[in-house]
Amino acid sequence: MRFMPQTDADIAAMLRAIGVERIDDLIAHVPAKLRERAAIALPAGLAESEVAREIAALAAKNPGANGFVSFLGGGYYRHYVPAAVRAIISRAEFATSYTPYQAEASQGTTQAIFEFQTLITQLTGLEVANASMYDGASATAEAVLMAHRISPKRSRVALSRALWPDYRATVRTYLSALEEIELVELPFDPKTGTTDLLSLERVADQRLLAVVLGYPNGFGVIEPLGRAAEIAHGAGALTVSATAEGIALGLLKPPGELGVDIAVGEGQSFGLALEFGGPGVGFMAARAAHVRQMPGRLVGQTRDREGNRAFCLTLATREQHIRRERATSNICTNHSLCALAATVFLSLMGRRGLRELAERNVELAHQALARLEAAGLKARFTAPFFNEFVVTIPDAQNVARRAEQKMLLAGIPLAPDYPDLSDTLLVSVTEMNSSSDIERLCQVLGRDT
Amino acid sequence: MRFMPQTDADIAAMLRAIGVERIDDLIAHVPAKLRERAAIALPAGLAESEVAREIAALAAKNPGANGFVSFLGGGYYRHYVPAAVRAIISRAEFATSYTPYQAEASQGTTQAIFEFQTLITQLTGLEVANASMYDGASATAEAVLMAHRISPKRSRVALSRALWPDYRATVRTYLSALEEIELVELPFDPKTGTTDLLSLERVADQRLLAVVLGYPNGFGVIEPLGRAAEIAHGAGALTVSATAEGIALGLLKPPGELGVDIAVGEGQSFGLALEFGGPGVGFMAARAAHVRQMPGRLVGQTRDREGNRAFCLTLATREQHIRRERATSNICTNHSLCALAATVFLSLMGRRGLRELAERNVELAHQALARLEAAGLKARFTAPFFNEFVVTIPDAQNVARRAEQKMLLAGIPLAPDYPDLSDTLLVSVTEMNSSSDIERLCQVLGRDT
Amino acid sequence: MAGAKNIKMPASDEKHTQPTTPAPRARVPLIFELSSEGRRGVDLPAREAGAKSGAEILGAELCRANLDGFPELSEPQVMRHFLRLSQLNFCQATQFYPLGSCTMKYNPALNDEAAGLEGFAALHPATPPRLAQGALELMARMESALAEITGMDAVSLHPAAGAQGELTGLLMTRAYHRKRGEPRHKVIIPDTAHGTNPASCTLAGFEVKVARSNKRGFIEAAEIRRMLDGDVAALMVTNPNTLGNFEPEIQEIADALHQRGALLYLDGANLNALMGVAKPGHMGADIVQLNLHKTFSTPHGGGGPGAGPVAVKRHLEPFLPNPRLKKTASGWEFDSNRPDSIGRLRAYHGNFEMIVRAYAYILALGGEGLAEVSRLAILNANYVRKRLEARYPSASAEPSMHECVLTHDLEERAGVSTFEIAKRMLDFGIHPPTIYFPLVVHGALMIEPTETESKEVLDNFVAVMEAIYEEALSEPETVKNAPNTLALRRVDEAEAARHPILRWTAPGR
Amino acid sequence: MAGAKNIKMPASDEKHTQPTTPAPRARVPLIFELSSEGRRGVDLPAREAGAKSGAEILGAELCRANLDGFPELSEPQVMRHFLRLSQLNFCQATQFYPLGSCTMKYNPALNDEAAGLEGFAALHPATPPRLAQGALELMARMESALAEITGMDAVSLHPAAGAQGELTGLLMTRAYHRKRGEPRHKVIIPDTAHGTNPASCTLAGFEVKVARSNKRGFIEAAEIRRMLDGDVAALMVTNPNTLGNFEPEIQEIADALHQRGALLYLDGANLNALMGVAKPGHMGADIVQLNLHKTFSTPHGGGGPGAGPVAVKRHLEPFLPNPRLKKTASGWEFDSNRPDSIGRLRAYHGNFEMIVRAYAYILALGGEGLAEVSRLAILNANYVRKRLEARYPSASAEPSMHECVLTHDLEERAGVSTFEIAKRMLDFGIHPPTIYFPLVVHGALMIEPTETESKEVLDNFVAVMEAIYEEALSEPETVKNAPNTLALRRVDEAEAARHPILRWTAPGR
Ligand SMILES: Cc1ncc(COP(=O)(O)O)c(C=O)c1O
Ligand SMILES: Cc1ncc(COP(=O)(O)O)c(C=O)c1O
Repeated sequence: MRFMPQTDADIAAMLRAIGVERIDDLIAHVPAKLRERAAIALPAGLAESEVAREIAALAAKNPGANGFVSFLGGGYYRHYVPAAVRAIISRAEFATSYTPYQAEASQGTTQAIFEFQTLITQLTGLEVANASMYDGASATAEAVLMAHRISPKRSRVALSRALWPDYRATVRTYLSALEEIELVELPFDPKTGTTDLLSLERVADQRLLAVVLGYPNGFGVIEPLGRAAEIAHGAGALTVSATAEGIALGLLKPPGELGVDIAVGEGQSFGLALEFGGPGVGFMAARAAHVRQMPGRLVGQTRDREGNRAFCLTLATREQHIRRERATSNICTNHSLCALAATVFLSLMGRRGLRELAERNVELAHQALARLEAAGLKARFTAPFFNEFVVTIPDAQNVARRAEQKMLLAGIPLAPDYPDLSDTLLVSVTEMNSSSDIERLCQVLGRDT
Repeated sequence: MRFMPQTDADIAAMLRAIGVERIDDLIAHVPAKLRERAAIALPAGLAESEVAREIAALAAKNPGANGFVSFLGGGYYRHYVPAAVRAIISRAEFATSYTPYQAEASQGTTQAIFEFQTLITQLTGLEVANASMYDGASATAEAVLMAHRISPKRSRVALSRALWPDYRATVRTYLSALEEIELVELPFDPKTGTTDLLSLERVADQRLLAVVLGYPNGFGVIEPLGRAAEIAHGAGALTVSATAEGIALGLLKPPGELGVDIAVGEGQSFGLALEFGGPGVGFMAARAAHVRQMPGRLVGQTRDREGNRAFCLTLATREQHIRRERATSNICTNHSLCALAATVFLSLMGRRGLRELAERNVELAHQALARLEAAGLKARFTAPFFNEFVVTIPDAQNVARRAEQKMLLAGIPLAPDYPDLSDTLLVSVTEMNSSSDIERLCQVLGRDT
Repeated sequence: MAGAKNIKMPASDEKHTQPTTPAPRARVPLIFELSSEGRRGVDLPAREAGAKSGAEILGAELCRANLDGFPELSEPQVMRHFLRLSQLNFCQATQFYPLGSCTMKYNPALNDEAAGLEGFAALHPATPPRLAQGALELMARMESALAEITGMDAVSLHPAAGAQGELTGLLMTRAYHRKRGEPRHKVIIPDTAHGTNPASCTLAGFEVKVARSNKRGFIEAAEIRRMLDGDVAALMVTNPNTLGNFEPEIQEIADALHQRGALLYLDGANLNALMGVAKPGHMGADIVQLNLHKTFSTPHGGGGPGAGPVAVKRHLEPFLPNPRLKKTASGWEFDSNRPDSIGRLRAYHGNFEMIVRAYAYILALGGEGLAEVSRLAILNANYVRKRLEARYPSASAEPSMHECVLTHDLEERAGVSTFEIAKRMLDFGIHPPTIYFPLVVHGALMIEPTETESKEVLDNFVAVMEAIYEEALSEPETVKNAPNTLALRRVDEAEAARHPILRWTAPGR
Repeated sequence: MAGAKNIKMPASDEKHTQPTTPAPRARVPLIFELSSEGRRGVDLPAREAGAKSGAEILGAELCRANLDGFPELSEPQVMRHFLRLSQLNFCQATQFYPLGSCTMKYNPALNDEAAGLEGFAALHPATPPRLAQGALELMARMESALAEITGMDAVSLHPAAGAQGELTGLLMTRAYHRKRGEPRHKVIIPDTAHGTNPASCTLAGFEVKVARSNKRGFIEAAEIRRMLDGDVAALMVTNPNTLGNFEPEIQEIADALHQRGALLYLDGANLNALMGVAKPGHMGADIVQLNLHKTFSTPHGGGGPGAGPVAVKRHLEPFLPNPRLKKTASGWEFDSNRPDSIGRLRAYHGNFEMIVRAYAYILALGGEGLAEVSRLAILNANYVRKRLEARYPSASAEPSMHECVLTHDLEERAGVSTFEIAKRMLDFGIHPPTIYFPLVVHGALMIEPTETESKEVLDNFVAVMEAIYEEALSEPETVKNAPNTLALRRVDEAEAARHPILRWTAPGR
């Protein structure tokens, strides 16, 4: 078999060395009742060429990936991925190694993580960042758990309803086991699309553990993060910001500067392919004072015996393999290769490039909205937005479906998640959309209204 | 600009160090008349995303590459390329190094070439092989020139007319400068499709330098190479075999065993993509006695100062950079990375795999012919063939064109190159063709006749 | 390089060994140190003239000043930087990497290409399912393949990794008991368990009860029965256990649990031992999580991404995370309308890219091929164990499955620790096994060769291990100072923890 | 490693240098030595039952016994073998590689992906042009871009490499004169010429006449005029010449040639100096070949494949190789019906894959970007030359273009040769320049940094060169014994030539 190098002669020699006659003898101790039923009823193995053909046929059955003009966003964003990112993450040395337990044999991975951690602190304006989380949603949940470890006596978490539905659901699931914690949802202002800070004020008392806001939020809207943090801090609570569109951090004030204590987010925009939604890469940054409550791996700088700079996993006493049931998290395998992709992407973009990209996204999204308005549609919210916005459009779900016939993925109908936003479409515009794409969107949606 | 790292400050510092004010000062000595007109009237540079889109649009305008069932061969063959081949040849260490002039820093390249040379000697049954040539056609031409160096007093080259037209044309071009050499074409037997050996006998005298036969030939037919070599040797001439379908050597008697002196061929079947016909990779093997007349680079085994096995370029005194106008060839850059691909491919196939693949090709091609015959078509030739054969089909060119409408590339009409084979199609069947492909071929061609 | 002169490599038979000398390499500056103002690694398409800039549109109060300290490099520099970094790593593709419990097997080259196909790579997760039927069908086929392999009834591909799979399973356990109207609060875990198991229990709100393994390293049905009370929600166990041994009483234990209304959670990270040998479902498992990055060959990526599907018996199906695949008349759909579901643990539909790779792997091997995988993984582990027996005895007398846990007396005889032995292996170009795990074994070396390694590689490994043993006795300093031949000498991990430096800061700031 | 203790690396400023220590690595067995009977690296799809085997169909007399000695390995082994081999190479992507005359510039990552697109990779060369219009259009656009860049009238993408481009051009020269009814037999070549030039002349049936360059290293119009007679078919010259200097009398020389009915063949391998600076067409060139693997950034592949298009003036167009692109009403076609064509030099349509890459490069840079390439290449070369001037003076007092040729007095002062200096560079992780070329320069070091290298890399190179110079004086043995830090010590090339071993043979055969 092509993946297994043992020849018949090898097997015979090995069995001889072990002192048994058949491989079966090595598993004879497994209860016969189990062995007898263990055959796997799957078709015979295929040649590589056949596997390739089979998978290509499945890939071809996803017309949505190909030829459609798309304005889908909603937590996953269409950005150009430079070829250099793929060239680097496909290096066997990165792709086929594992968690850098042996520092001396893993300086490639550890240094890249150290660079990732640094980039995330620069983007978020905070002091420490970890080596990666699974995705933005689970990172948000972990941030809430971290806040709970920081303030174990507090019991209420205020979650903005303008956070992406998947993020809210994930926080809910992670918190479901902590019966002592109460989750309250903060409504959003139906006019502006920002989180209703008056209702935050109402819950901002000494029970309040943390408030969680999107930045931008699930409507693409830029939350008044600074004001929210002020309110939370006033009550001694922590502020968590969650960013699904990482490119926004190239332009917006960094969460740390606005008083945020834990900034988490999704790094998929930093050089990861869409891949039907996974893997993404969660990031998390916080104040240095809270580092020991952080979940996930951390790489630190140190020296080798001869004084050379070196990098290694550190502060592992927070982690499951040391701390077991008292660990800050159960995370073990994280999303290291995705963090590497992000590191390469951000290094390529650089200081100017990332900002320019962010500005371009803002520009195109606002252009698109202006043209849609000219075509008779209405923005649902008034607050400033980044590269995503909500338009009001009667019968949005059917409109979106009809647009598909014209090879257009016009946006995500919000109704399934927000019954109160039934006639709306969440439209995301990135640098991948040309003016003619926008024209097409306006024609199709404009005609339909 | 993204490929150039010089900042304005760098440029200023460098100019200062050089002692000039502007880059223009460095080229002031170039005649002004030239400089003034040197501007390049091409559009402004594009972002990577734009380049990607532009090239993808051109790639998409080649429907022949996609979705068609194909029976095209004619010197370039459709074989499955294992993904491991691509994974290896895309390694920067292989792809972005150059000719291994510095042995100590090129053991990867030199060892792989040594392995390639060995594999080619094993396939051809000869003693020495070079590091690669451009392609099968130019390797054939170089083989004739090599034969000429071996027997400088002889003046006639007999070329089988059953050799691929491109190969014959290439030999003709390479020989056009050598006015002393006469090229004669040996007819093929119109019944069997093999080279007419009686006409070889007629020219086999002391003027005969070499005879060149395809193996298999341009009709897919397996030439009586042993007999041809006997006749040539009888006259003191050399025999050159040219193989465009390298897979055949996994099954057929090796040319060296049949008396061939120089075996050349095209290695495209060994793991190279079709790429509209380039790059392929020429190979060349010969008897040890003739090594100093060989064109191209050679890698040899040696030792380093501490006695470790090492590899390096050797016998360079044959080459242009040492021998200049008396070199055995002008070849410098050859097709090293393609030779590496072939080395990986052949290593993966291995002893059994390559033979099995060859057998499978024979089997499928014969199956296809049998079914075509059942559908009323006729094989044009009677001699044994490998994976390619000629069928007689009235109005072949129009038939082929009509087949395209049915997403079928039925074969190559031979008429443009062989007016005497006007009603024929050269059909190549490989492991890439399923039974249902063959069925489709029979349906379409059968219906048309 | 000091110490380099001490190195004696074991004599090795040229024909039968992979090369063993490791690859010392250079240090590489940080990307920030290569930066220079004004460089760029990407260009954006030209802007339409006259449009307002993003900062103008949003207004200065929303915008940051700049990205201080962010690197500025050209594309060739970025490429060279990361390629050089890559050269500092050991990896499975180039080295023997018998990291126990991690199943570092060969990652087929095709699978990376499969995952990168346009039809997957460019597929947005919010694409309406009717335009993504290929992806949904692939997921559905993968679910049923995993169900067949494990002998379970239903599978969710949702979790991002093994540990998230564990959390998923434990939250389902919780939900299951609540739904039955008897919330339970404790989970039993053997003392040999992987660290993620207790951590996941805590995260799922359970109290961990540690079951002592017996002298043979096994958990006994008697012990479990003793610990079982109406508050025990489940037993969470790895089988083969972390000693690499098959738990002989697993079925009896399952019965005991089920009798008391508790569930058996089987940590399936060690499934590489079980395919075609014994199905978790038949052992009585109610829940299993699988690590696609282990048994199913998706690359480990320097620490992920992986994927941790969960498989369950029918009675737990309603609790599986959202969304579920559902077959409708018009094709595959996602269904989130499932009142008993524990909800979601991440955005969208799972680590789809890993699922594509793992599915390609399953297609390549087929049912019999997967069984052969486990058989050869078991053969390899037992061969290594036997060959090393004299110097590194097995921590357990029981038969090994796909990995073996060895120990040694070098600490006592020569003052040489397992840690130092591991570092010395680096000099021979071998990635060390997992060490000091399971915790119950003194100075453990947990060796998992996997089935994709040849006998020659194992023989070379044995020769290296023997050489290190002798060396530890004859010249212990060479071992204690290792690594001696890499770009770096021993890295000071204690210092890193004492004075954490967790990011680069511009000099002078 | 003996000698390793001698190594002193030059002090380097952490912020501003790329790492310089080279990467010693292990030796790797030959693939044949890793083989074992019965292994396989590929599986074929299952055969239909009952069919005759290929050997049965053809009969034993046509078939070989077996493939003796052919390797047998599994896929993981093949992968590991070649990955380990790769680790033994220096390459442009990871190292400074200033190999003069070879233009080792950065190869953009996108271009590899572009060339691998299904629409190209799966396009059979016999595909009817109507089904391959994208490929033909790309070729047509490439032809006109190269014509614009060089100031020539017509381009053929046919030749596989620079040397084949030379042969093509010279055969056209031959055909041109014959067509005019005056066959000519001599080609003038300067003594500084690249080896392929004289070799190509011979191959094209010309007698080589060597023109002496003057004291400044230039060919003089006067000298050419002196040599010109009615039998001179052409002058073949590189500009900038192999000293990296622009030939000042090139136009005058062209005029002299044309007056006598001879042609000017310009070897365009050095075009990286000329874009936006001076066009070969304006210099009076009748024929130029271009090396896409140099100026246009297609990767060098360890020695190819490259591509060597030829560009000509209108009067030579009829002689260009077959086939030519032709625009028809129904789109692009190939035209081979051209009676004056020299014919073809290879099968099918050129090294298309390289053409795709080079076209992507041209699109990325545009006209102004290409001009900037040459300007910065010139800046880099002059900077290195100036910085090294004190120890390694330029072989010529003339201004350098994109490369500089240096020399030194270490042979006399310390008995240290250029060859040894080059080997010592390897210890610092730098690929040496081209050495001993051009032949007219004593102990030449021909340095072509290219535009894609940063000032920091050049500064580090200068520091290394200075250090080697001092070291050659203070401890010459370190230099003479180099390399000292690589996996191998100095390789014995003389031995290889004395006792050629050109293939592996099974032990005992
Ligand atoms: C036995 C065992 N269980 C659980 C895990 C956790 O899996 P993951 O790292 O994918 O979260 C691992 C792997 O690290 C393991 O070895
Ligand atoms: C000046 C010069 N001319 C011609 C050539 C030959 O080009 P190629 O190696 O592509 O055949 C080279 C490169 O090696 C060169 O440097």
